[in-house]
Amino acid sequence: MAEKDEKSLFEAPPMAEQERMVEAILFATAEPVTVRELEARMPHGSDPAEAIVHLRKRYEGRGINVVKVDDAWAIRTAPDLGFLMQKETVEVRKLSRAAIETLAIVAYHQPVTRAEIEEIRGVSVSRGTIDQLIELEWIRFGRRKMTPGRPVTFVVTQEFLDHFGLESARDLPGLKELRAAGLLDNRPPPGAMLAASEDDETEDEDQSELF
Amino acid sequence: MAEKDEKSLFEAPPMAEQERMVEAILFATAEPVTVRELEARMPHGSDPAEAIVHLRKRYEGRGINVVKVDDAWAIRTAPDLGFLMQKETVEVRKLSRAAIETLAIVAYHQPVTRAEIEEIRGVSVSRGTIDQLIELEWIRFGRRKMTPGRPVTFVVTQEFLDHFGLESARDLPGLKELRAAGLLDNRPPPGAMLAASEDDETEDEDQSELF
Amino acid sequence: MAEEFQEDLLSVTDRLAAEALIVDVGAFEGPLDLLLTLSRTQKVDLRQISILALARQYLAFVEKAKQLRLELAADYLVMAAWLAFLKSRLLLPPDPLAEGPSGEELAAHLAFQLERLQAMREVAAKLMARDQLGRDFFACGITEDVTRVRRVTYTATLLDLMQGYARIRTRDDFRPFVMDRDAVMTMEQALDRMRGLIGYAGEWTDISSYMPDGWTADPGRRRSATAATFAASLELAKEGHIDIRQSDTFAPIQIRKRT
Repeated sequence: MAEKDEKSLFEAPPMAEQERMVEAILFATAEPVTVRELEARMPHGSDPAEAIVHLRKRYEGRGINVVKVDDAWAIRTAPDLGFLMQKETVEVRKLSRAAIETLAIVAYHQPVTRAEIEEIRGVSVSRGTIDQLIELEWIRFGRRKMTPGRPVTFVVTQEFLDHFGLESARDLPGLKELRAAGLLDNRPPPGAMLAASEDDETEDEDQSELF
Repeated sequence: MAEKDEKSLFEAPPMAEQERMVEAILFATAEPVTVRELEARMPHGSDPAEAIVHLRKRYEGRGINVVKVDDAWAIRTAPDLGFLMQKETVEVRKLSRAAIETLAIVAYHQPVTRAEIEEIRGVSVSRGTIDQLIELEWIRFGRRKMTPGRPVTFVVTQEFLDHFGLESARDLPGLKELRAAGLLDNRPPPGAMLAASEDDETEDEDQSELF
Repeated sequence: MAEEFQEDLLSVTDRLAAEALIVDVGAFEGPLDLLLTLSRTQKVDLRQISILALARQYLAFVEKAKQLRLELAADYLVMAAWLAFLKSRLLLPPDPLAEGPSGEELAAHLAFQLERLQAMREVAAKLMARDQLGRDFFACGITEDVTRVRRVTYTATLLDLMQGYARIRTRDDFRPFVMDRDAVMTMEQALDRMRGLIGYAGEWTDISSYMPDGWTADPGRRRSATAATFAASLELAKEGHIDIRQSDTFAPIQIRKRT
């Protein structure tokens, strides 16, 4: 008797019930929720990954959809209905051309150092551009590069993916074509020897202090 | 001809489409929405009242329901799933300046003793500040230092790294990089530029070491 | 003969194009941006662009700016010097004994840089044209209304953390705002100094000999003084006071008074 009780205590709820739970949690959370978080919040033994598969199907073609963001899930309105939502639209701060290009370079070349961003744009990254993108939570610091000086790198965030409706950074528009064309290669200028690249590093680091 | 065009221009979308629209509006709007408001936002000739009837039926028994609030409509999580929402109701407060500074010192100098934190901050660290950071699971006790008295040290935790989106504490930007990103406005004292940049280098390499 | 004729033809159209560009030189984000705009006038795929023609166009632009007595930032002049060098490398038959990368290699890299910048601009536009959260699609409007458990937690952002650390580590440095010019030589300072000295420079002299005393020992000061002296030399050359030459990449830069 006691054994049976204990068993039922740990038995996972039926899949239909799990689906309801996932639906409620995703609805109530503005940020995307990972499967691991779902697991932690649902009764023991639940399989949120499978529940999501069902739920996603259920919302196909509806006014709101279940979308994947990185390794997490969220409910978002269907993009074709945006015109109904004028009232809800929050005015997004206009980004400068420099900020937009810097953001794109981080997204497509990540992890990327400040010096690499400057090399691609051909101008120095102004103070505040990086700051603004960090504040928007669209980029963050990544691993340090294993090159002389061990410079910090930048990568894009889950918020960035969520904002632009991307499942992962692999879904960036035109990424495959750019890679195929070799435009994402880190191609050093001809004749740049190891010594020269080391020089470059220090130069780039100190630039803001010199001028 | 013109009349016919005009008519088709104002023809209401099919009911299934109207249902999608109501679904998206109710989902994205913070306040409950009245039928009159829905009417104003949807294409001319729409019948939101009927769409709501369909929508309400569709969500019967689901994890989220269409509910009536006064004379308006809203989507809410099913009442029986409230137990899943407990996590959403945490009140979030900004960490105090003393706590942030203490946390920053631990992150940049770990493992670090309490005396060392006080030396860097220039003021004594209150017991409560350390306790708070430990309770948040952002810092924990590290190894004892091999110095007289064998004082305990503090280090940051995996939770800390997760919260701040860092892969390791070594990825934290150094002073020079903070300055380059425009996060640090004052310049180094005269003549200290070179010495400082050399310092930074060692700091980056030996972040764990106190200087 | 034919080559010469064509060069003249090119430079006429180049000059016209340059004149149009000069009107809004402020709109360019530096030499690479300008080069990319210039390359569009060739109306070909960026992969088939003629770097030689582009170098001519750019030099025509700088020439025109000079004639109009327009102030061009130093990096535009540095790029002009580099392109002039590249042009000569591309026109001369390759010297098998010459060290360093060939003109073709340098040109190919510049073409790559232009193509890459162009590609980044295109994808940036594509990115911003995507449906965006809070503009085209939306998250749930309410934050959950269930209030059963209230737990207070504290939060901070990475920015708070870094600013906090920066605050402590620089507290000792803090004082009323003054410009620290101790280890930094401005172009104006170098210009003042060189104007006084240039009268004596009848013969070709290495510009390193114009470096002020006390600025050569410390690497930081030497670097700043070198940059300032070089920029000042370009300025003096632009004003027509001096001639400037360099025999090869990384060879000493020499100047003399223009007579």
